[in-house]
Amino acid sequence: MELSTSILLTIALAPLVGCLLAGFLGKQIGRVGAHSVTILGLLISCGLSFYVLYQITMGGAPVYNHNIYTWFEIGKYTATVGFLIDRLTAMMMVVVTFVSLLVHVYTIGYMADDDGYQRFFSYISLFTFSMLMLVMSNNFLQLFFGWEAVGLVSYLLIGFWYKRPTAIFANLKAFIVNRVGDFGFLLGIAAILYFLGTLDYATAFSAAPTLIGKTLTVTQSTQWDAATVICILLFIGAMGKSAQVPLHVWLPDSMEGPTPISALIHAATMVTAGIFMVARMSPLYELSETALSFVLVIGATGALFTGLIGIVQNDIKRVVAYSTLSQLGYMTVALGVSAYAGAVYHLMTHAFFKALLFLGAGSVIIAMHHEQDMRYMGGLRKYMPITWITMWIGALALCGVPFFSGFYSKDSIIDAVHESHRWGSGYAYFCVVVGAFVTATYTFRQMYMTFHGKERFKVVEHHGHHDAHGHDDHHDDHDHHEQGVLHHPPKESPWVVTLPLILLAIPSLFVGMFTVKPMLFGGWFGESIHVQSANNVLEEVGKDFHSWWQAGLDGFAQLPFWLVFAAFMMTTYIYLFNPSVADKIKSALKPIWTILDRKYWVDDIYFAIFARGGVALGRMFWKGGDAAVIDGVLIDGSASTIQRIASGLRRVQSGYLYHYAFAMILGLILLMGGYWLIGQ
Amino acid sequence: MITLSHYIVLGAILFCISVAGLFINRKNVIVLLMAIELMLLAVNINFVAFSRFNHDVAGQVFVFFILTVAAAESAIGLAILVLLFRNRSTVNVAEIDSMKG
Amino acid sequence: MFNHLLSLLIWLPIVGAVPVLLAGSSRPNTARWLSLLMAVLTFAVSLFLIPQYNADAGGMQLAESHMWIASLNVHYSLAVDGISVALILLTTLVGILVIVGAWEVIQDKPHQYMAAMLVLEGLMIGVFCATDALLFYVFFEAMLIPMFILIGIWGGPRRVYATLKFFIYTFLGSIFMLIGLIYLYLKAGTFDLHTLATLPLTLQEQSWLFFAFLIAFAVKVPMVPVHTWLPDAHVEAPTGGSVVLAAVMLKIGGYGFLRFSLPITPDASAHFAWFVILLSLIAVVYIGYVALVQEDMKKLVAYSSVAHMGFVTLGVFIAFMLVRDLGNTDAARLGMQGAMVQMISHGFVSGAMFSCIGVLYDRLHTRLIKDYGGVINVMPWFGFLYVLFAMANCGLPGTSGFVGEFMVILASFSANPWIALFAAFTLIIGAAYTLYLVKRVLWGDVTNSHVAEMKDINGRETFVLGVFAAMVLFVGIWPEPLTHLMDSSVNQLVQLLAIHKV
Amino acid sequence: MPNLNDILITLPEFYLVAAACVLLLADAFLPAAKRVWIHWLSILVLVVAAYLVVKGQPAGSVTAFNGSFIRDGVAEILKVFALLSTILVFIYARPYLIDRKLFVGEFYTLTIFAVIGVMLLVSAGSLVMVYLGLELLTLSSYALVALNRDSKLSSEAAIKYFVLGALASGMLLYGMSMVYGATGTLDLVQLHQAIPQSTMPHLLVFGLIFMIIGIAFKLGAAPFHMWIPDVYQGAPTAVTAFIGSAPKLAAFGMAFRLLETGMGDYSQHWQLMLAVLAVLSLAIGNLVAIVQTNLKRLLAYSTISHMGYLLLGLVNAGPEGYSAAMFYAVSYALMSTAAFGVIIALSRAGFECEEIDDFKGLNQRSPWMAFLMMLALFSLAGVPPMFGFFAKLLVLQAAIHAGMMWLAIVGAVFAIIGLYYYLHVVKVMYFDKPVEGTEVRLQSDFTLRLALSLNALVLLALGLYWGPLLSWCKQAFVG
Repeated sequence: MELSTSILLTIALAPLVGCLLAGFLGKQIGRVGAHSVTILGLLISCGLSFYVLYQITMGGAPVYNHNIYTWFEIGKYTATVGFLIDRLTAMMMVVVTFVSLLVHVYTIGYMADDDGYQRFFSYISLFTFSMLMLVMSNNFLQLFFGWEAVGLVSYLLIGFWYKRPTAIFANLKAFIVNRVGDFGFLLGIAAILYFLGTLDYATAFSAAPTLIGKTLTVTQSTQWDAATVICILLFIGAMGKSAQVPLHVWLPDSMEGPTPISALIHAATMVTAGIFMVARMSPLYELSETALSFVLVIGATGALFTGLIGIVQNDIKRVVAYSTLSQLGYMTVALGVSAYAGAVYHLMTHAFFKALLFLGAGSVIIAMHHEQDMRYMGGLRKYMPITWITMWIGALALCGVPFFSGFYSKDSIIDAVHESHRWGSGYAYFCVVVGAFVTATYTFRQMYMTFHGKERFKVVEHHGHHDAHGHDDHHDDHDHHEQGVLHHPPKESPWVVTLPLILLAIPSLFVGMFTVKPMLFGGWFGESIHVQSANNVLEEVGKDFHSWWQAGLDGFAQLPFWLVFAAFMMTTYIYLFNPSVADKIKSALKPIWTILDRKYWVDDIYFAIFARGGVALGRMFWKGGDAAVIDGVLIDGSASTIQRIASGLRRVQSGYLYHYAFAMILGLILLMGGYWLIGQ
Repeated sequence: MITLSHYIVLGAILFCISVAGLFINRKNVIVLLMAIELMLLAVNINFVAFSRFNHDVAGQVFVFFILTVAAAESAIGLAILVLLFRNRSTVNVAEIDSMKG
Repeated sequence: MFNHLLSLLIWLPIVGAVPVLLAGSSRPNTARWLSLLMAVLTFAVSLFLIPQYNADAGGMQLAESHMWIASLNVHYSLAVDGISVALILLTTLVGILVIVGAWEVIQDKPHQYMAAMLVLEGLMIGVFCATDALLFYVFFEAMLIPMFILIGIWGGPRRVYATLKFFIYTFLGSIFMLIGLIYLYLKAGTFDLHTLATLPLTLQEQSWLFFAFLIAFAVKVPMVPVHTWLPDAHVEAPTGGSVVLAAVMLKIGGYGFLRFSLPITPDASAHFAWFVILLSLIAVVYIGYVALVQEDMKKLVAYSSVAHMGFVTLGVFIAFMLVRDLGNTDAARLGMQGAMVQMISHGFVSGAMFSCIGVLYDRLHTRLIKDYGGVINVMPWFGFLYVLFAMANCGLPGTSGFVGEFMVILASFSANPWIALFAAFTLIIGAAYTLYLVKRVLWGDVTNSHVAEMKDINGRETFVLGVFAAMVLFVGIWPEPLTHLMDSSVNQLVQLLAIHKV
Repeated sequence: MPNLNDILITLPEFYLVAAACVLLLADAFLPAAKRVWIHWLSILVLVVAAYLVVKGQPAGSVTAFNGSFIRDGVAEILKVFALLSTILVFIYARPYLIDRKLFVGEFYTLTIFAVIGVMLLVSAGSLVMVYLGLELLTLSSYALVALNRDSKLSSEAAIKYFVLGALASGMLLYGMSMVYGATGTLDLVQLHQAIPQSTMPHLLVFGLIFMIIGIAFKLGAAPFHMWIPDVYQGAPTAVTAFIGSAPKLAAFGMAFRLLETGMGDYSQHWQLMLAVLAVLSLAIGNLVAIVQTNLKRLLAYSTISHMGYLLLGLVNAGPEGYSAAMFYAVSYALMSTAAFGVIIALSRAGFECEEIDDFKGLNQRSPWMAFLMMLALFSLAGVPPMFGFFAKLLVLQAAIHAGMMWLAIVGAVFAIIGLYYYLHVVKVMYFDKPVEGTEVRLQSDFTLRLALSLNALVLLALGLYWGPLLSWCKQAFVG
């Protein structure tokens, strides 16, 4: 049966209502009221999302594609707001609402004693609404709306603790870097309107074949292939939103935001919007080998090199952040080889285990009293077992250890790249394989430094005024009390924190086993993803896939697993038995370590060129152009010239009669002379 | 034989003298008044000459008007001169420059 | 009433100014309430335009025409099309908001302030109604007088320089237009715009006239390089002055292009479209950078106005390219429609931004960014609205700021991708200067004791900003009513573009 | 032989002469206390004269005394407005004169004689009449300027005015003599017919040049403007107000009579000359005004520039241009009387409110006066919707129609420069804080205030509805 519009509207708007209530009536309804309304809203839309997913997959509901209202209608161009619900969308809706719901619950514990409690709930509900608008859209306009709306919320949430200078720097940076992507994205949309004359997905995709052979006149001599232009422009948008090299710089800084949103926005959902978008646009991307190769190379680069940075990080959240960058690289690589299903599948599994890792990290941070530096942790496993175990599950999933969800998604991506013959796939293969090793290295390093080894913090019981500065040091910088010194021994977090961990650990562990066959190789996505048979690498991979059990066993025999295992042995030795080696290696590989520590100097270069350069340019234009030339010379200059002439002329009026008379004679002569000259 | 042009030239010369008197003289205002009279005389010569040679009497009538007005004019001129002398106790043209610019 | 609706709209506020003025400085509150009453009445009357004007039919409606100067064949003739209606509604709404906004802020001679505002409102409505070139010119120029007074009396320290600059700059622009109009009159024997539109002119004549009009309207819009009066005027003007200036007065420049350059000199406009487009793009990029480094909030917003108005001129003149060179009338409609929406939207956004700055100024009596910081800590509600308007200013979808720019960029891509590229640059630079401003003013810890003492917005300010916010969101979320109101008129304009006079 | 008809045609003039003599006698016999009667009486006289002018106006154009006196629409309009502005001046003048102990009958009689001169000048049909009218006007003006016997400035202004005026009328006469020589007639109409047959074109053009100088001097067009600033400043403000209004109308009438009625066929010669004078006047008037600190002097320079605009109308040398120029002259007369009226209203015994700084913060002290002055200034500046704008519009249009686009553009450019100093005064009145200790005491005279308000508001009213006046002016020049 057909899905009813009202249900879909409810899914989208329930979080918005929660947001408005929590935001505008926060004072009146109080903390409990705030998190109740928002969580209620999320429960509704999450439940309905599951229902929609069920209807779409089992209930045999047809694809829903209708407009809600017309945004504008000018000539042959119309822009509307509407929903397109197919399997891809339904899956995204479930992922978004489910993770968001858990994060809402988790937040109750994490933000327990923060002043901006209501504001925070209002923000994350607003985010859920925006994200839903993005994934449920049936046209490019609404897509762009959601696209930018999530950017706005991300801006607000990164700067949530607006008193921190670092936070308000990070959110400005994030927004502007995203805008660079949106700049391309908007042009891509413009290109689509130009070539296909519509903003509606269905119409555009059905008209897509007409792009073949069309070109865009760049200069008199050069013509660019239409499809390539469109796809690359759109992908620039994805590079911004999904933090692909070279627009990745904002994501690590975004860790300035509270941990729950790092999990929700900067790991599970928003940053994957780019992946989703490219998968959604697969009919277009299939038309341009060039664009896909571009995607492939960008993704591969990100997958490996951002991962490397993760190895040298000491901030527990930043490690996860860099691993997110690298995993996004994997997804992008999958897109690049036309394995859209693989990308989206990894997106899903990643959403679960990466959210798990972030929330786990958050739980650790709570226990460590908002200490984020792993060098002051260690041996936490006996204090917080649940966090420990769940995080290990997430870690193994991330590394792609067989039978964990990550294994199925990631391995199939690696195989797909192996199968592909697209330009750049060789380089990509190298990157993703080495990436597997890198991933394992920083993951295990993180786990060991956090939970194992000996405790590198000391507990100084000192009573009395703990509550006094209890919640200040959430947002105030915590350097005013020395690092690694706790006032209580760390303890397991409350259930509102651990429950989400467990609920996320389950899918991280099992979701792969049950969904890999249909979703990856069963053509589960159906019409929503379009792959040309020539490019269909997943089909190739699927040929020697029989069952999740079989695949899991085979996994142990494959190169990626052995790389992971190597990494495991190495890190175990270094961090469990002989920590001193770490420093030896560090000093031995000083130059490399520096490069990684400075993040290849990318941020510094950007700051120098774009931030400082922009300001310098602006000052030059202002002082030089406006002030000096236009105002100084043209306006005030002419004014003062007139003044000078005037004061010169007034001297002619000397006050002497004979001068006056003489002037009249001059006039006489002037007229006569003029007559003689012209009159003749 | 004296032709019209002789009169015209004479008139022109007188006129030029009077004009010169107006802006070359830096001494006395009274000289200005005289120069003005001279100018009117130059004009009168023109009129009389023209009316003679055009056989038209109107010009000579005009001359009478001019003479009358000239009288009135010089009367007012002298009156102002007296005022001026009373206020500034000088009739030196070169010193009458309190308003300028 | 309805057959003299426009006259009523024009003269109600102007005549209404008299009793306000008579109330005198001795009875300020009488003056305030009277002027508010007048403004609300005018707004109420203007609302009748919506049912009275038939948007589907488009074209000039509600026409009135009386002989004004018989011996010159000058008529007092008024009429409106969809675009004028939209702009008039904008004007009357802003008219209320500025009077409420100035309520107790203006303590010195409030009656004169309010009266000037009302007169200004009436004259601006007149500009949007006039269909006789001379009548248009009279309103166009007469507007300067009240604005001159407003800036000069209630303005900041350098108000005299600013207001003289403003007056002479704009006068300079329009005097050449006057000469052009006289030339046209001598050819056509009338100032009636419709007749002038059908008047055949050689390309050379058109070019001269085009530049005569261009300088007049370029100064008003303002376009680079004749924009430098705007920052000064804005910085020195009282809040209400800035709001009216940005929200309505600048639009008159864009409106003038539609009423004069397009119909009267279509070929010259098409011929020089590249030039105007170039200037518009310079406005977007160059001014964007200039705005980035401003130290004065009002200056920053003023510069951003110049950049945003660049989209108006861009949208209008891109239409020429699209129609004449590519025959793509739909994209041309999109572009011009975008320009119009941008005008309305900018009216709300810039008006709101200046009102916000006014709110801050009333508390700290400084407009320098460095004197603020961490305002959000003490004024959360204000901060919320400020962020909203800032987002609208950098064209976030869902706010009105996005709609116009979106349409213009889409249209210009169809004309030439490079134009679109430079236009779209506003996404980056616009976000940069706006959010950099927000970062320095709003975020961060409270920087000084003065900020710490600031009170959050009171009911009056909430009303003003709230109305602005409502409009910004409404147009952003559902622009269809607005576009539909103007669509057929825009379409007719686009049809005009195709007509060659030579 | 003069017959009754001639008398009827010239009735207003005859009546005014008689009335003036009566006033003179009455003043001689009235005690000083009753002198206010003279005031009202002379106003009444002027009103009646205006009535006679309008009432007895024949349909077309009629002449008297063998064509030496023309009475037509042009003369009518100029006379009416000359009388009107004089009435205004009388009303403004009274408190001023009383304050300065200048409230004497001579002022009224001299002014009325000057007005008679204006009236003769504008309906002059022969060179003789032109000369007589001109002299009657100027001689009375000399005396008026010197009215304040104890003022250094007045006497200096008077002597400058006198000498230069005499020089100018001498040149005019010299030119007349040449024209007479070249054509053998003094009658303007016959002159017009005689010009084509003239055997001495160069002599004619010489005469023309000299006559143009006479006209330019009367108008105050550069470079024959030198007397204007000093006279405007030096004369008592009441007198300045008069000199600034009616004589300008007369000057236009004189120009029209001599150039059009007399030498219309030589327009190709004098058009360009007038254009040159116009440019010079615009430049000098507007530029030098910028640096003035004395308001009367500033208005003097603005007069010069306005005469430049008036010439813009004349260069058109056609009915359209003449009507535009006359319209301009009328508007200028009204504007300047208003401006000087405000100065008078603000000045009192011992305090000539004529420095621009005296107007500082006027809006605080007397908003209404400031408003009236603002109206006058914006009108002078030519900002719509004020009367002055439409006058400018018409002359610019006339110039463009005459094919002198360049001249119109020059006019436009100088209008911008001119705007600056008018705005400067507005700025002083509205934006500056008043100087402490120099509080403004308004003239309490009610008639002054009433007339002044009317005068200034008319500038606005005529700006909104000036059609009838224009068609009246146009009417005067058809046929």
